[in-house]
Amino acid sequence: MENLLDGWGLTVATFSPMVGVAVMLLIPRDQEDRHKLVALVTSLWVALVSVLLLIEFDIGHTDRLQFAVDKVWIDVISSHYSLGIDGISLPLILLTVLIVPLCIVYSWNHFPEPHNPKAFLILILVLETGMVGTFAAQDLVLFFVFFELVLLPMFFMIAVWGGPNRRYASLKFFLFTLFGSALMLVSFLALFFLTGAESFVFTDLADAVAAHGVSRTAQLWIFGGMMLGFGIKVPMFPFHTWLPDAHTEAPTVGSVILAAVLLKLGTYGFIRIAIPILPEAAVEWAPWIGMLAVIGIIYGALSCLAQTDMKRLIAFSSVAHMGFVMLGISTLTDFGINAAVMGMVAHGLITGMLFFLAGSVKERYHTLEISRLGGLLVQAPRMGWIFGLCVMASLGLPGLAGFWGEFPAILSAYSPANGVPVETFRTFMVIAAVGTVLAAGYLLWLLQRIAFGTPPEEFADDPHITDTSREEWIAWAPMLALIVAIGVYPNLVFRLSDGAVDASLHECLTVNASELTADQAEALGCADVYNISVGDGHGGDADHAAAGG
Amino acid sequence: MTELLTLAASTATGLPLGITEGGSWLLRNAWLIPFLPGLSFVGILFFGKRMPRGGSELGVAFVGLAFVLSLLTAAAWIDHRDNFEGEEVHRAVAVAVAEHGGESAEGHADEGESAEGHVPGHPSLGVHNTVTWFEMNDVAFTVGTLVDGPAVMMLVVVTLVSLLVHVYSTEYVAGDRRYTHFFAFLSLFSASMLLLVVSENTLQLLVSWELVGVCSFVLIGHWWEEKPNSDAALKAFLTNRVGDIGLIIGVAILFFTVGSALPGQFGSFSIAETNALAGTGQLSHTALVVASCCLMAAVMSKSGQFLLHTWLPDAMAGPTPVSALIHAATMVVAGVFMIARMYGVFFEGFSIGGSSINLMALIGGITTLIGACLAFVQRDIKKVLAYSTISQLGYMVMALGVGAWTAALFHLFTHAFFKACLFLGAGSAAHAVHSFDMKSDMGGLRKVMPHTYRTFVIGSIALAGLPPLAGFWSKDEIFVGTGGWGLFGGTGGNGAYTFMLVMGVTTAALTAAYMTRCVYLTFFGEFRGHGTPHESGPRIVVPLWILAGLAIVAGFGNLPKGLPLVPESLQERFGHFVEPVASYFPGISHGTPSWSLATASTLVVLSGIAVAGWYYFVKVEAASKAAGESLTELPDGLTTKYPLARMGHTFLVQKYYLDHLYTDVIAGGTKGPVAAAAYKIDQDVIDGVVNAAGENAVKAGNLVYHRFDQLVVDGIVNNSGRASSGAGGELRKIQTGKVQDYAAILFASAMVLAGVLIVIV
Amino acid sequence: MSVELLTLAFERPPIDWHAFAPEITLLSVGALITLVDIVFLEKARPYTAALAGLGVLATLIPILTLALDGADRTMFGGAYVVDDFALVTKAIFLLSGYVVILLSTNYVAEGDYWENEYYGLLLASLMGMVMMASSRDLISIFVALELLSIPAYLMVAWRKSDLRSNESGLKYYLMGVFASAVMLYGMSLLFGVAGSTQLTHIAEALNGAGSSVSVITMGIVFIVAGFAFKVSAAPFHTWAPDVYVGAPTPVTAFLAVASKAAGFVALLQLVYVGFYMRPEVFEPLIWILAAVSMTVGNLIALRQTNLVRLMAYSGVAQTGFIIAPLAVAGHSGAIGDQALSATLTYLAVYAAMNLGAFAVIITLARRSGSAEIESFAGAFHYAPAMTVAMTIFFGSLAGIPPLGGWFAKFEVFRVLATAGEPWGYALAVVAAVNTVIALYYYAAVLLKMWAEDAPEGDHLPVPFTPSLTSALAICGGVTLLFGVVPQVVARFTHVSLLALGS
Amino acid sequence: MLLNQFLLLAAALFAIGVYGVLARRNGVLVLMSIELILNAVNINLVAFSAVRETVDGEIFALFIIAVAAAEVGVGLAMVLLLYRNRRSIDLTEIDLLRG
Repeated sequence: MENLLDGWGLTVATFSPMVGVAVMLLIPRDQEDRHKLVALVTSLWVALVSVLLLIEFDIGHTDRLQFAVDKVWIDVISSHYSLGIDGISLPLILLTVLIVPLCIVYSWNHFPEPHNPKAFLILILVLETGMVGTFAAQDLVLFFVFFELVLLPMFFMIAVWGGPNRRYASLKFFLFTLFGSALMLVSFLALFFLTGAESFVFTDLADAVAAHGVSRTAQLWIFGGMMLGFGIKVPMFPFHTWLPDAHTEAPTVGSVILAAVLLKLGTYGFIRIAIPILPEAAVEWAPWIGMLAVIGIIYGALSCLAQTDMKRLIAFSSVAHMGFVMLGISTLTDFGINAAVMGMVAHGLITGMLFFLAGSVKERYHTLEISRLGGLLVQAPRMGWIFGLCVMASLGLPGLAGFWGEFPAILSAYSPANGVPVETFRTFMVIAAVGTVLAAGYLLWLLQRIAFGTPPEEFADDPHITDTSREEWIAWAPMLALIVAIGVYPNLVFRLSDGAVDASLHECLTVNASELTADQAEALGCADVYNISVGDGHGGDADHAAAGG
Repeated sequence: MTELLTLAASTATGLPLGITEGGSWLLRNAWLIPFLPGLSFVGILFFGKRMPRGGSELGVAFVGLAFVLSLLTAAAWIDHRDNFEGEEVHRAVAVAVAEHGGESAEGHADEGESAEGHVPGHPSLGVHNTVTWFEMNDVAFTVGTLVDGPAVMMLVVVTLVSLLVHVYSTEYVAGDRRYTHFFAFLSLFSASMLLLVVSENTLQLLVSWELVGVCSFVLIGHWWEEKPNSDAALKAFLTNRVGDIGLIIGVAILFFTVGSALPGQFGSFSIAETNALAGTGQLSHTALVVASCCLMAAVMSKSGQFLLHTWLPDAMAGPTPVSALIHAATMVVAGVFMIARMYGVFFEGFSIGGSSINLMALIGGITTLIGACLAFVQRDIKKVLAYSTISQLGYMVMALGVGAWTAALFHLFTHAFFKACLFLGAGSAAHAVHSFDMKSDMGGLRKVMPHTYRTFVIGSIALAGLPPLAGFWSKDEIFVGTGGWGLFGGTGGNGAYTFMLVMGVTTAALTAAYMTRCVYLTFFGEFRGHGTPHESGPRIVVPLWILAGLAIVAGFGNLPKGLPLVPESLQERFGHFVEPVASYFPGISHGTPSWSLATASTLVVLSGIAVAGWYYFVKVEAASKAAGESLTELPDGLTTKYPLARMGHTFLVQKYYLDHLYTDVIAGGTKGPVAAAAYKIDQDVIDGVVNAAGENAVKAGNLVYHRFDQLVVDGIVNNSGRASSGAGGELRKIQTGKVQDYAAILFASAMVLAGVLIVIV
Repeated sequence: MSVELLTLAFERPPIDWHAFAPEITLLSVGALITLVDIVFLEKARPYTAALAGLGVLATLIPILTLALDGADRTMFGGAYVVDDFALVTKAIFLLSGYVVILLSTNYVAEGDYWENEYYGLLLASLMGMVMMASSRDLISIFVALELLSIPAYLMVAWRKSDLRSNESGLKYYLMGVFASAVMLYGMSLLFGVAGSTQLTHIAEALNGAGSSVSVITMGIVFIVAGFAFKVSAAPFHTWAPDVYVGAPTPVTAFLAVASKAAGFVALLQLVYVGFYMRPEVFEPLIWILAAVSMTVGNLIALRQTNLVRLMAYSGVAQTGFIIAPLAVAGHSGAIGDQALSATLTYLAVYAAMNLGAFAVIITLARRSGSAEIESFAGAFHYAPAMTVAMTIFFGSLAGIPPLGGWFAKFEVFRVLATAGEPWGYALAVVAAVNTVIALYYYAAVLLKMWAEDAPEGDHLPVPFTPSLTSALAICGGVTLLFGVVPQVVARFTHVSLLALGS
Repeated sequence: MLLNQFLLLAAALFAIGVYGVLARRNGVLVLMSIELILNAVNINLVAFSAVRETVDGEIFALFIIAVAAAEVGVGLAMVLLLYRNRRSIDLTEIDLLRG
């Protein structure tokens, strides 16, 4: 088993959905039950493979690439078919393979208009391949291909099964993302050629950057390009405007996948590619990323307060939450990036759940207009409480998953990595902390208006408004359980991510400047951006003093 | 002696933390106490609806068990405090120790003196027990228990009040549609509160801090069908969140500041380490000041201190048992407890012990006065008690601010009993009359509700602070602790905070007066409501009596040193067992009790009672008789709610009664315009600020969203799209369809390109 | 010198029959079709299409044998060369030609016009292309160009009684002739500088000549302009939309793919073999053409309502992408090689995806009789397979992985970035921005097909025909294959012209 | 050699031809103008060929003459076709296709 997993595990996990797609293509469109079954079995099979991977995963060496495959793929451009997972990818892959079957279960009996389960499920499975592949890819070109692979299915999911304004929304989503990735591609290529790396494999590139020393200016430009590409996907302010539209119009399952997994592709890109390969540029960009992150936090929250549509509100809350993730990343510390990984998983579960709930509310009330809703707790008490729990999780209540993404991110901003301006980040910390209040504000306000009070007259005796159905329970229970489990025992994620995050950060970023002797500093040979003075220890002391003050 | 030991230890084996990993089983396994109600929460959640009594039996049983365990733990602690001899935990610290050596020696000189009373060799080590929660960057984040005096005291108080409230609630909320939920969240609250109390590190503290907040949110909004209730719940949660900004930032600052003093670790949440390092002066003073201010913000919100207190009266929208448990006895004192827990930080950060007035003492002082004034003008009995709670919490914070640590915690201890007693009594009365409005729906209840009446009066006297009831002793200790009493023998202590003493004593008078008013309005006169009220059942009355009993006797727990007729072994027992004498606790000095101060404060209280009593029991009673109905104030008195509208009338009245009501000038004056104005400020300005902040946030949100997001950010994108499309439209016009135009373009392009290239090449 | 040349001219040059086998096969089939037409008249009608198709496939056989043989064959003193480049491009032409025949079968059979002429003309035009791939001499390039163009003029005007077809034929003809006249003028200037029509000699002359810089520049610009017309690069693209719409749709596909590819091939040969030593002239020229083509093509395409017309403008934009690598080709030999293979890769992928898109348009337009975008609305509901196919082709044209187009675009970006020159990066950024603009109209069409309901709720299924289906299958398969395993295409397009040129 | 004169002649012819193509409305005249351009090319080629003492230019010119004949044949056919369908060969009138 182990050997088989070692060589084929990731490939199987990545491409099994395509096998499912192939089977479904052969089944006529009107045999809906068979389609559902094939899709579910496929996604469960992928989940099973992933769980086996988790079991075989060497927890002691999360920093090491495991189940790695490395074959030449496109010889002319030195691109490899290189897959592998470490502690950063694994939680995200698990999140993905969890969400997909749940989405399939959730839509079991109510596919959005215009129905057509065959096409809908095929798109979901294609998406799964893209998402898993992105998290597993270890080669820049391969990563790019998978990164883009998710575009079309999501585009059509929104465009065909979406709400009334779906054409505009889907197109916007598509254009934004492609714009980012086009520039991102240029950056990738520039990186490859300026470094003269052997191949597009991440480690080769990182080594090449370290060895050949790409000029600072070039690094900055390349990082900027990647930032644009990943930042749009995240989405970072001011590239976020596609998100509310896409979420609002997307069918429930689309929103869930979009929120739970797709947004993570961007942040994952930062953690996996931009920062490890270009640490020096990262240091110089960090304050800007941090600034956009906190602007996103406040801005997203303020926008939430102005919303009248439940789904749109949740969508804007994603902007704020991903701001926390980005803040964690921008500190360039082990702590901050761990927080980001946790934030990604937590946001995936929580916002995914919130979108599920919004979908179920929509299905019962046929509207998401907040002012028309109310008294959910009276008419569907279980759903109301689940909603309450998710809201609490989303606003970062300790004991639930959201807290572990938010609090460590704020914490890490107090003491960012070497070379990152400390005072600036402390300001960010305070702003981000204010953001938590706003988050509580809009979320509780939402809870109050949706769940509390008495049902409005138009829905008071509506027989359609029933409590949580069986499919909903099946789809939600695992997510709720995980929200609580991770909240109580965050080590579930941290244990996986910590080693890998630590290994992904450049030594000069993480070394404690105040404890460094002159010799050690010299031996490290850090560039000036890290602000580690070589020769005398005073620079470090000054920094330390600043940290103390 | 201790001083030498400390110094030697810090150079040889690192910094002593004042904690031990040993101790009796009970002390090491205090996690069981929060665990039990936690279990009950899960149990009620999943099985409550299917149980005969809707899950309440689970709650009562588990909390009862926790109470028993707490008592046993307390017993174990009493033994441990004096008899434990075990190894103390030391922590290696950064090289910077030597530089600050001198300072720390000074700091400990005080401690040495003050700690002389304790027997050397019994270092009163806190019992520390942790497990790793998660690990990051080679730093283990732990969760665990730190059991010492304050923790044990809180365990007992919380479990006891919680148990009584559980029992009380089985009758009070009987028949409620969410009976099961109510008990589930009571249990969850108890668990969270107990977790907070035993927290070993600030992260755990933060977690439980938020958890009690959310329980409070759920319970305040228990009857969420009515909007005011959910509004109150939201307000409570949001106000607390504002304070939590401070907590988060403060904790973060401390985390890294401590980390900078610990080699090979970038941070630490450990409370013992933080305090110990702060106490030895190894942490940057600036960082401590900032951290203290930030944490103070959290205290202000959680413990209803002035500026962020407005949520607490609104929180009375919740069921009365909840108000008693959460908003009087336990959760609201979390802030006070947090200061007590992190005293090393605050002591250094606010330089407590000098005589300069610090932020904490000032906020406490202001709060205590403001709260007391506001309590005068309430019609709602629970709001009277709520403002009273604010005022009493102000006492505690003020006490901590002046260095009277033990007094503050002792007051916390006694206050928990008499205030819970009062709340539950109020609940009992309200249960009978189905209203909380003293003026329109109460009055004369002493005849029909004798038990409630008696316990309420006992609680009131304890609150007012008449000897020998509990409130007197703890209040007196606070006065002593201010060190501001210079007459007939000084009181010493950590400094001379005369200003705080004045504030405290003024409040004592006000407290006595408003409680007299409250008692009169509720229990005297004639019944003004509807229906026939009758005494509540045993499940309400028994807890009332237990609490009343405690309100009488609790004060004896800490009889002042040197009190005649009392054996020395019974003096200052509370202080002895509760106040830590360990490296994680700063060396504080205690004031000397003074007969003159005690006498003076008693007189002040009596005069407060007398003035209010005379007004109500004499004047109002007489006016009622004259009017033939039960009045709540003099028909032409000063207690008009809108002084401006009746200014002329009031002016006349004042003049007319000036000779009769000579003391009313003070009492009535305060009660009338000042209090009304204060209330107005409270409602309009401070609350207004909070509400306006909320509204403005929404407005800002609207602005940002509609003006900026939709127009500018989105606009840029859409407009660039539109511009592209427009450009496309313009370019399209080239395509005339005429072949010769095309040929012209072709040729012209070729010529232009050739020309340009010829020039540049 | 002239005496020697004259004596040489009278000797029969040695002819490598193997090298000429593809041309000969194609010529024979063309002749055969004409013969069959003359002899059997109407009776031959059902068979001509099959015959033409088989003939094209048969032509691939000698190409295969030549490829296996592997040796470069140079004839007529270097005027006609069969090397890897020639073989690969010939294969691209022939395969595109074959797909066009598949596309034409039903269209032509259902028209009221004489069928056999059509295939004869098609094969003649293909013949010109195949020749073009081997031409390394101004004369042979000119002759090949005319051989492929003149039949194409006629094919465009093939629907004789249709005014639009007439109009587009005339326009194409006039523009084509005018462009080639201008090009010839440029050629004459270069001939004047070099004294020889052979590209290799011209290259040597250009390398040395210092005096007549402006003449050289003008010559190069005029020649490039002539071929820029052929490949419909802006601002020489104006004919394309009108002609595309007016011509029979299969012919449009042919023009958009095969004829355009031939223009590129000629351009590549000229640049690599002839002008390579003059990067200061051709690089900025190509840069401008590429940038303008992408931008103008995409911007105008945004406003189109007719799908074929949209395809024309999209073709203009794609042209910009295809020639973009040439803008840095002169940077160094290595970059030059990479630019060549990038362009060829793009060409191969472009042929597959563009023909595929036309196949879908032809199929769906058979149902509605219109190529207006509106008439494609709701196709997903009555022709899901077609819609998916269209998604694959348009997605590929937009460059979305894992469809073939991504690798083509990737190669372009790669070359532009590799050069490490500021203008290379600048063009890459222009290209990146244009990718997004292009996406807009591709996506808009797809949205129309997927997300809207059919006009008047008409959900009748689309009639399938075997030839169209197989054309779709070929194009779709190739597009996907190139995207998932780009190595396949990269393997073939990794050729060099420079070994000969310098 | 009188190369420059020939080149100038060719350039003049080229310019006249271009003018004709762009300015004449009659399709046939446009065709004639194109022939002018081609002849300009031929003059160039022959002149250069003479100067360079090679025959390549002459051969090229012969090819051009031959191909031009074919071209004109096709062109006249098209103009004829157009005339048949529209009764006009005014190029400025054929703009059915545009945009």
